Amino acid sequence: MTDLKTLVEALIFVSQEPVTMERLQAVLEGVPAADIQSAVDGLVADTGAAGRGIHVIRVGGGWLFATKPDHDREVRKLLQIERKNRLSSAGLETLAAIAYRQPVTQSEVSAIRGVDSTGALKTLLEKKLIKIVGRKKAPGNPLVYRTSDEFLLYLGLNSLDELPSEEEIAKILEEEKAVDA
Amino acid sequence: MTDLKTLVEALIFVSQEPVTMERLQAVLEGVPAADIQSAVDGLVADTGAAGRGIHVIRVGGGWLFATKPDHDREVRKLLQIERKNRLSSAGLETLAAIAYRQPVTQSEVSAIRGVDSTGALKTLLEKKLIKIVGRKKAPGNPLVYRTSDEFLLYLGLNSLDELPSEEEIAKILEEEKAVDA
Amino acid sequence: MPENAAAIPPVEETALPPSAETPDGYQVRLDVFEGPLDLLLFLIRKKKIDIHDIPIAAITRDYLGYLERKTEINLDREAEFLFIAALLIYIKSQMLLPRETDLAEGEDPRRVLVDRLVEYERIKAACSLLREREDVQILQWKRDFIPPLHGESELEPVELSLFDLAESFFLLMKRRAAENTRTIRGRDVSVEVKMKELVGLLQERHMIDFLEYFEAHASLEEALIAFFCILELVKSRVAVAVQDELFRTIRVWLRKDARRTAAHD
Repeated sequence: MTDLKTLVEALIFVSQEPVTMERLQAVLEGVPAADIQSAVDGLVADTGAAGRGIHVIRVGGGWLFATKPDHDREVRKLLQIERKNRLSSAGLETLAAIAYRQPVTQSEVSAIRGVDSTGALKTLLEKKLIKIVGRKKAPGNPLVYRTSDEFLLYLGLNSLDELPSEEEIAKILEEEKAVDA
Repeated sequence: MTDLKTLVEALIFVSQEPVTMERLQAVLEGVPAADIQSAVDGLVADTGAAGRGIHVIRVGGGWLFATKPDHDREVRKLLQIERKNRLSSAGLETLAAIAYRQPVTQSEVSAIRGVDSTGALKTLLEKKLIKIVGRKKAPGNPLVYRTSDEFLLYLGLNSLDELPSEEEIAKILEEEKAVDA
Repeated sequence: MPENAAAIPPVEETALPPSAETPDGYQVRLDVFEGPLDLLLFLIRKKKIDIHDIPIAAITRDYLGYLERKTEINLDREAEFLFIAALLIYIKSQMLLPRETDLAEGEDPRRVLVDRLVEYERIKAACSLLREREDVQILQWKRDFIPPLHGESELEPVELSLFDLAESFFLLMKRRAAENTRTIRGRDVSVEVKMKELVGLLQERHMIDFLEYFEAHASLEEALIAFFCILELVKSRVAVAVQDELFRTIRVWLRKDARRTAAHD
């Protein structure tokens, strides 16, 4: 079992994208899924412990190594990144509109926001958080956008189903109104 | 001491180049070199143990994470699977030139890219992203290339007409309004 | 909107959120809001109004109050704020129309706006949740390179996407033929000239498709001036603008009584 765990560790470590169960099974031909799963679980528990600086996280429908949040400052210093590159609020708003309404066109996103969103779309495309997936059969055949796999990774989601739900959103709105009152 | 070790682990993990003692000292201002050294030594010992799938190795005057040799076969298999879905940037550029300028010959593609593209063409043919459609009536009768049906399938397009136009891409990329950025 | 400004009743100073207090005045203050819908939501919340029962007249007054308190016009941003202003005014006019019976739920002229606001409000709320997720994730660094293997390592992976492909080609072209880059230079168009042209067009065609008209312009600047003129005409009750369906185009025509007057201008 230990061997399988170290093997899975090496595989998750070497991959640039989240390693899915399917991929692990494809590589580890003949190993029962349950054994792979418990190896992964063991690894997640091991690396989550206090003595480790990097941990295996579940994201984008698979597993990936990442540094722990406490080391952010030093990591940025090493990589010479001045500050956390959060999305601008325009960028985040545009991304949310796309995430919830995809597939969408530029003008649909702009209509939802009430603001021309061409610039924000460009930024999101460059950050690879969204992608062009084709064209809409409508006058002018506008390009159609969707969120990308990087989007899931960026927000630590496993799938689009994990986007904040109607209930969570309703709760936030209630809270905001309570504060205003 | 544990904290310093996890910190060093995170730093070595995120770096693409070997992390030297000088880099570590620069990042960990004020921490005595001896303490850093013993944290690194501890990390090398920890990760070198049998239960771990990746280890910190000394290379190029610094430290780096690497997979262990025992897992080589599986690691390569995984990367092979990942690589199937990916294309080198030379391949991408060549494919783009063919997509937008087809039908084209090898020398036309090379002229557009300013680089000999014979190798890239071969790869694209192997991946079935392009196909040979005949010969050009020109000196030497060079082969003429086009993108394949698989190419469209791969990008989720119905026809070549659906490729973003040069104007559209120019507009997205050159959008100068910083309002939404 | 020069001469009509006086027609709008003065509004009480509505306090902006603290972050909005900047010495740069109106221009920057409007930037506090992501857009016109954001500003509207702010006004609605401030007045503790039920979003499903907006007193259009009062909100329109407050909203226009913000737009009036400007020191300079940045047409680029202004257009979006004015667009919603036009919508508010249109809704207000619809609500003032005498009717024989009360409107059914679905016929409420405010419906179009309410639907947009509700959707926008939801997106905004989702944003605050997504921001929390971003804040957690952004602290956890992932690698974007493949670590060294034993032996060869000639991997240089790039994921293929339509955008990558198109961008790649575009950059290639740009590199090859920088001198061919077209620059679109708009003519200098004044508001008056555009206004005349627009009125002439409305008289000739009776009705224009706004989006079509907007997109037919060579430069963004000229298009925005045209847009501004249409809002002006709507505001001064010379023209009527109607959007049949959300996100659809807007049809514009001259009011019957204005048609004759405009012709004599």
